[in-house]
Amino acid sequence: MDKPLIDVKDLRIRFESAHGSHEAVRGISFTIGREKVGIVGESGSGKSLTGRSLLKLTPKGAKISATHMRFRDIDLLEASERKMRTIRGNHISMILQDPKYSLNPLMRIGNQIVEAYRLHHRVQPAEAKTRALAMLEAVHIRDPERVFHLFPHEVSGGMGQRIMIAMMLIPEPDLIIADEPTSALDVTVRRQVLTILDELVSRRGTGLMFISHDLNLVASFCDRVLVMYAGRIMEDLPAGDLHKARHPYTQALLESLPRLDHPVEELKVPVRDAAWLNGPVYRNGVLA
Amino acid sequence: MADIVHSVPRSDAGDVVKPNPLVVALKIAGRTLLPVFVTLFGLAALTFFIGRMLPIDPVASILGDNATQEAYEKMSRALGMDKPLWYQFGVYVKGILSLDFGQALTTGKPVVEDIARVFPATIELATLAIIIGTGLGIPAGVVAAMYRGSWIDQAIRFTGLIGYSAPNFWLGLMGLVLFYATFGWIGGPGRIDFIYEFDIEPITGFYLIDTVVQGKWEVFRNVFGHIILPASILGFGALAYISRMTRSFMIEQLGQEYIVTARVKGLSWGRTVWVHAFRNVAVQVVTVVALSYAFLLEGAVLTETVFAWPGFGRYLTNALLVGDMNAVVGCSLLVGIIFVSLNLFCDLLYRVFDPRTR
Amino acid sequence: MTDKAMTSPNVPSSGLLAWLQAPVPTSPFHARMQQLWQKAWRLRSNVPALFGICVILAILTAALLAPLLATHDIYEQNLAMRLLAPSAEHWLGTDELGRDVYSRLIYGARITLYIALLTTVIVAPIGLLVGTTAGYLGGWVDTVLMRIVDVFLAFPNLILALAFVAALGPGIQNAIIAISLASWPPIARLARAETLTIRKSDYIAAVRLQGASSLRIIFGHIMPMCIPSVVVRVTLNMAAIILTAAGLGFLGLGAQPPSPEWGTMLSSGREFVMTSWWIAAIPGSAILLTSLAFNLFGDGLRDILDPRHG
Amino acid sequence: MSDVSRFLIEAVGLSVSFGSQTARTRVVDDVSFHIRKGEAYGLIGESGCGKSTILRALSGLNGEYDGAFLLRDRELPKKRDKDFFRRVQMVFQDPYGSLHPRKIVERVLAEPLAIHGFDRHSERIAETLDAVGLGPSFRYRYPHELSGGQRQRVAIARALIIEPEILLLDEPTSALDVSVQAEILNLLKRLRLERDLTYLMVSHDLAVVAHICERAGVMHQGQIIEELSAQQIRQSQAREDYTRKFLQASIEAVARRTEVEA
Amino acid sequence: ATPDSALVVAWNIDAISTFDPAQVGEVVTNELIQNTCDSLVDFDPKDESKVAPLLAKSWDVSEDREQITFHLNGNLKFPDGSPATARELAWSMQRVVLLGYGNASTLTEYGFSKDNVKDRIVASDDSTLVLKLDNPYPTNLILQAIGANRVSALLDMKTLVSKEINGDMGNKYLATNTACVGPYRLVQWNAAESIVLQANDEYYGEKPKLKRVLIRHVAEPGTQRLLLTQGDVDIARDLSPDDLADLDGKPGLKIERVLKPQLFFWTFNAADPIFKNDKVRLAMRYLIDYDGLAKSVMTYLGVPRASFAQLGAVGALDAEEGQPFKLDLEKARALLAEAGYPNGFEASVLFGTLPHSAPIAQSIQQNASKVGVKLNLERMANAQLFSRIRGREFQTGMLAWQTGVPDAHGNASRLVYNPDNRPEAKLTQIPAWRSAYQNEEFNKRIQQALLEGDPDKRNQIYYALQKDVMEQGPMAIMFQMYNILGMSDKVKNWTWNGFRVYYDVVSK
Ligand SMILES: Nc1ncnc2c1ncn2[C@@H]1O[C@H](COP(=O)(O)OP(=O)(O)OP(=O)(O)O)[C@@H](O)[C@H]1O
Ligand SMILES: Nc1ncnc2c1ncn2[C@@H]1O[C@H](COP(=O)(O)OP(=O)(O)OP(=O)(O)O)[C@@H](O)[C@H]1O
Ligand SMILES: [Mg+2]
Ligand SMILES: [Mg+2]
Repeated sequence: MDKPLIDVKDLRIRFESAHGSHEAVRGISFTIGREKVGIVGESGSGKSLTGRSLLKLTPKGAKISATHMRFRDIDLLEASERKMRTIRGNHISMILQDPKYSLNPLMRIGNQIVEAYRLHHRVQPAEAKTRALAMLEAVHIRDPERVFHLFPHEVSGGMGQRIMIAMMLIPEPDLIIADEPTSALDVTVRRQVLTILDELVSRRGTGLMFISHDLNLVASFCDRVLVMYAGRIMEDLPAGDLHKARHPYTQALLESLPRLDHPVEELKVPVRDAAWLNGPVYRNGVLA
Repeated sequence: MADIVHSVPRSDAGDVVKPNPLVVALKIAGRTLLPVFVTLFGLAALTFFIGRMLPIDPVASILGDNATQEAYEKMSRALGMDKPLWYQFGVYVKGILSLDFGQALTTGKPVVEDIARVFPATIELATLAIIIGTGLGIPAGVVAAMYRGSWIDQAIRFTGLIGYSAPNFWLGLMGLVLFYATFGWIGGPGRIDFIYEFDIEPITGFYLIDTVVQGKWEVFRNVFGHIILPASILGFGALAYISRMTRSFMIEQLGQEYIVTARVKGLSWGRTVWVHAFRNVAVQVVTVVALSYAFLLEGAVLTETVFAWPGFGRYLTNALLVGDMNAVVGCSLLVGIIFVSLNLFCDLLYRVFDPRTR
Repeated sequence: MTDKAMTSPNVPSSGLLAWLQAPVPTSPFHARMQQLWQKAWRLRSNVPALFGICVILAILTAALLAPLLATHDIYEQNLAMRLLAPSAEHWLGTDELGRDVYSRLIYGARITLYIALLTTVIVAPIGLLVGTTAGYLGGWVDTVLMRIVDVFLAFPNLILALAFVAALGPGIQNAIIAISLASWPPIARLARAETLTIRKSDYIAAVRLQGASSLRIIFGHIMPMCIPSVVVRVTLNMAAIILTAAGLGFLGLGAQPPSPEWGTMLSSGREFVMTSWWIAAIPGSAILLTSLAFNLFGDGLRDILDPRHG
Repeated sequence: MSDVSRFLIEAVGLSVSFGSQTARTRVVDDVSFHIRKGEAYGLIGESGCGKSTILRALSGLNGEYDGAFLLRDRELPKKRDKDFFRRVQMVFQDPYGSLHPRKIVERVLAEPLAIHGFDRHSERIAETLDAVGLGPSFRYRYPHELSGGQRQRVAIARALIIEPEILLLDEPTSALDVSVQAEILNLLKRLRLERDLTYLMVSHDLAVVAHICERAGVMHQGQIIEELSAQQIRQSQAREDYTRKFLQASIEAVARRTEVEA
Repeated sequence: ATPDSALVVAWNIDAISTFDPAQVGEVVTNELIQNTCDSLVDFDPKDESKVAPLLAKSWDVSEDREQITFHLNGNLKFPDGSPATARELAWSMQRVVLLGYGNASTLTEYGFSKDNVKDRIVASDDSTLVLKLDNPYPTNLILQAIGANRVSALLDMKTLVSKEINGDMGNKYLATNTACVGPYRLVQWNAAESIVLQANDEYYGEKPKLKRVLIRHVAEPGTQRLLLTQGDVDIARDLSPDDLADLDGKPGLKIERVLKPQLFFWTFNAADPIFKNDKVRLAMRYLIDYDGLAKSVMTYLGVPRASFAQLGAVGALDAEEGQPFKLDLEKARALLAEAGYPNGFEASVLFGTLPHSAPIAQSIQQNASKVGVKLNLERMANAQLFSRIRGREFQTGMLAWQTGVPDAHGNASRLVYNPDNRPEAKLTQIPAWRSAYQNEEFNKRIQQALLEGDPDKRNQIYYALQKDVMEQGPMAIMFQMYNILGMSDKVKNWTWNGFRVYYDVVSK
């Protein structure tokens, strides 16, 4: 892992509201190489915003600032909309949470995939279709030819999620941002989806930014974990070192999930400490 | 104006008896057609009873101000007004069923014939108007939604509102003063210049079509010169409504997740809007357009007056003002049928174009 | 919660502001006021809506203070001074009977707003009631109500209106009823569509599971959700209402001469369009401005009230 | 176990179908189960297997089912009466959708009190809020001013305020993040003990069900294919192939981490 | 631009519903009938109170004035070329009585009835028609009423009989056709759109100068004005007074006007407790600003007139004597006080959609308010106004009345004469009855004037009657209206009087 794909320093995202201006992301720095990086944290901690800011697709009112925010050598902050279009999909793409809402309801699934491919590759429709079918097969869809012609409402959640993955992977991007790609799925399907994602990413050497609130899941799946709380990265450590996590929040997150193999009378709940807001953060188990 | 709204048909799961295909087909037909008939019947009944309630005495308006009482009573009998109400209603319903609305008092011709004459003029005008209104209104609405809050949005909204709230007759007369009297760019009021009036053999009643069919391009130009201004003014009004509704539908769609997906793919904003979002509002927009169209057919009275357009709106209003109930009834039913069938048409569109309802 | 803590509120400049911005409301009233405050705050940056509000307020003020603002007696005729162009004496000229157009316009705001607003106040609840009831209860109630709506929608408005003169006699109130009668069906359809989505929501299921009656659900839970879009919709109709009122005027419905209702002023100005343009243009512009203001305000309302558009 | 009645709630031969005559599908197929007083019973199974449908049928939201529900051995009428709602309350999956967006917490809680004619509104509201761990400061807030976990607490408070005997829980935590889920699960566990409640809980998360319930029915394609105790779930002691696969999938993720940790 | 061989007219022709001379009563159709169906005798273009030959080239009156014998032109032909004779004329005139539409009263008033009409209107040979009267009416009056009127149109009996439906004597056919002897014939009529008259090649008299008369329906005065100024019509018939004022004197245009026998009045319901009082009705007359209105709203529309006999009619008071009133609030107040209303009262005024009604009504309302009389104005559709007035369901109302004869008797017999004032008499065609007004003495004087042989004596009776009626009558007559139009100066020889427009002499 020589040069990181993404290098972000001191990213801040601000919103204006009735209660004055409000910072949702407060000065975070991280890098992502050709690896699987998990971002965890409770709802509202700024995970999605961080992910979207890399594509410059944050909501209208959001004001982004950073010391730098680079994709390879391109400064994303400076990049024009035209430049961003060549980056989106082609170099960085994003799997959205809920296939039910994230696919265009009136467009056949195949066409949506083909569109994603042809945007960045000048090929004949027929060829694009072949590619799309191959991609559908790659995400373990049993009857690609049939599914190609379905509408989004005609596929199940698990299938939808796989289709999203196929669609986002087909242009062969360098980095994929997956925003809670499995939280709407039940355990069986979730496992399949993760396996596929893992396969594809490791085969191609794509970077993956995996957003979730389930620390246990992320830990088992990713190489590195960033723990976010209230717009800050509290902890940044390799997944393998999770047991060395220093921040009480991280520790509590680990304990908060009920486990089959480890019954407890009462689950541990992170007791949020106001001091965390501006308190110390940890990198690789040491104070940063 | 109204929003036609479509519910996804609710499933009334009843008995689990094995369905007979014939019964099912009948049921589906019943479910779509029965409401149509009920609506039409309701419309007919309402028209009739309201017609009898009107303060206008049709007999007096036929016979004129100085008719004798004897003549008055004779005419009253001739119109069947001395019979009990239910009997009159029966006669009336029977007439409707055989598409016979009787004679129009104002013209002395059968109402059906009158409508056949005035309606094409209005359809021609309204169709051109709706083409103008749609052709400009939809893009305007989409663009306004795309640049929501910007000056473009405000400009579109403002322009639209002028079309919506400026009185038609004023716009019409000013348009005439400007384009007809001052610049001489267009033909004046009326459907055609008198010189050409006898050059058209009525085939469809739509002058634009008739002239094309007959290859009379000179006449076509004259006809077009006459229709373009009133159509633009009506279209302007329709534009306002269509663009507003389009804007609001589009804004709703643009807030959806799949728009983000499209952009993540690297699609340009314009293409996202036009290809992805617009497709999802198309049917709703068609509904709005259809409804505007229906209203144009019914209610362009003032424009028709200013442009001396021998159309349906004026015919209906005039009939109403002189208490010509036969004509009023015929027209009302026609309007009702148009409304109901446009409703039905939009319903079908939903079924056909929205795969979720199939 | 976390985001509250992260907020850096503007330094409250007064007790009231502090109260409005307090993180925790202390009473229902307080909560409501805070809501209002937040909405007002969001409106702040909505220039068109603010413009709309200002214009509406200006018109309302003009209507209220008409006796102070008017420069002439609105009924005083002077046949020698008819059809004068705007001048220092008559700011907006005089009409066909030599009355001062400016003063009539100011007084006319009263009647015009009265018609427009009262119609709205009648139409909105009826449309709401019918739409929500049909949408919520569904089944044959829905079928019957929507057929009625269809019939009224398809019925030429002028005929309805005339029938009303017959039944009730002339007058502004009856004009208002007649216009209302023609304008409630679209509202009902809108409310029904809204209801169809709302009735599927969990919070409606939740009240049902508490044993709430249909009546309670419709009035207490569904209607409040439909109100914003209905209100917005109704503000869009203002111009149409004013123009319809004018149209009915000549059938003896609505404002009768010499009342300075804008629509009536407009239609009597029709005769003079070619010779004294201002007679029609002035009330026409007033209607346009009012309608524009209500529209801008309505759009602003939608942006504020309707989370889906926010 | 009560003397009067063996079971508090019993479902007998329950079937539910959807769709028009032409395309009718049976979503719940001849399901029977029973719950004792004070027990927590879980329904698990993958998405779309019919769990929520059973709950909706029991709660009376969907009156079109075949078979019967018995409450204390008495069959429930298809159209539930007020008394039923007094005794059985439900908490929905999605805390974002189950609170009326324009009503402050107090009004949300006051409504069931009014419907069922309770007295001491103000005190009861304060007590219940307290019981679900929300302070008085939440009383006058709108839902959008609350986090997901807080909303779910309000929803639970709404269900509890009329002191029902039975709570129907439809994936009460699946929309919440894990830390909040923990809070809610703790709360539910505590309340059951404190108030002697009976739970029927639906979830696709085995760990959650095992944490809360003593017993669970495993559903597959509209049928309960087997019933397991919490203990059996934890130890993957399943009879059916399907259940085993299902249990396997849930455990695997965790196992991998343990592997990494080790 | 308009063709040289045709006269193009913009006119509001909404009201046309039939071309049956027995039925029409409305202004536009009346004018068209007069140009498509010649009558027995004609109004003299220059002096409408005189009669001139038309179908009849001459006529004899019996000694006792009870029989008139008309000698018809010999070469009368219908447009299809078939000969037209006195027999068809007799049939046509009998038909009017037998059908019993509004125009029947023109004949029934002079003693013709369904029972006797076949004996009293007879063709003694193909070119001679004999009218037998029941009383010695003034011959001029009879010629105006019967001869120069729609009722003596010569209809194509054969065609009509062949088109007869349910014994309607061709009434239905005539709803959309004409079938008479006249300078023009109707070749096309699209209701509320256009009318085309074509010169009748078989016409016995001098052939019309212009081949065609095209009438285009244009309801909006502003539109008419534009068409006229752009030269797309030759004549605009419904210009608004202000447009007329504006156009008057513009190069290339001219304004033509002529007084028509139409009176615009304010009628009071004498059955109303307030308005049954003569003094009250008189007081109302002093609230009308005749002068002010004449100089503003009514310029180009009409002239002040308070007498029921229109200017130009036989027996009419002259302009000055026929309009003695002026706005006089003091006088009105005094009269009201005498009548027992020192503080005024409240009443309603109904009026229709005539454009000048509203300003006049408002002007009066304003003046009335100064003497404590509160008038509530109610505008309504004309048809509704007529229903209300005919049903005596009103307090006061404003409307117009047009007579068919240039003789004081025309209006006296309607606006004053009321033979039976009972509600159940339903003499709804008589405005005096509608006003619930009956004055036996006036009735007698009218009867007496009708049969008075000496023109001077007859005039004297009318003069006196007019003066009395102006004081007491049930309606405050306000204006006599103009026929007025704007015309391109290309049009030559436009000829008209109050009763008749002569298309056939117009040239370009
Ligand atoms: N359009 C917006 N306007 C104002 N604030 C916003 C907006 N979008 C997001 N925020 C705020 O930004 C913060 C972070 O949001 P974000 O969506 O990144 O959270 P998240 O970590 O993805 O949470 P979740 O797990 O619920 O998806 C939240 O506190 C939210 O309130
Ligand atoms: N109103 C309805 N009309 C038609 N089909 C329905 C309806 N409600 C549910 N279904 C179908 O019934 C099946 C079971 O639905 P249900 O909601 O009970 O599943 P579930 O087990 O709760 O799944 P999840 O875990 O996703 O909530 C699904 O296939 C669903 O598509
Ligand atoms: Mg997120
Ligand atoms: Mg479910």
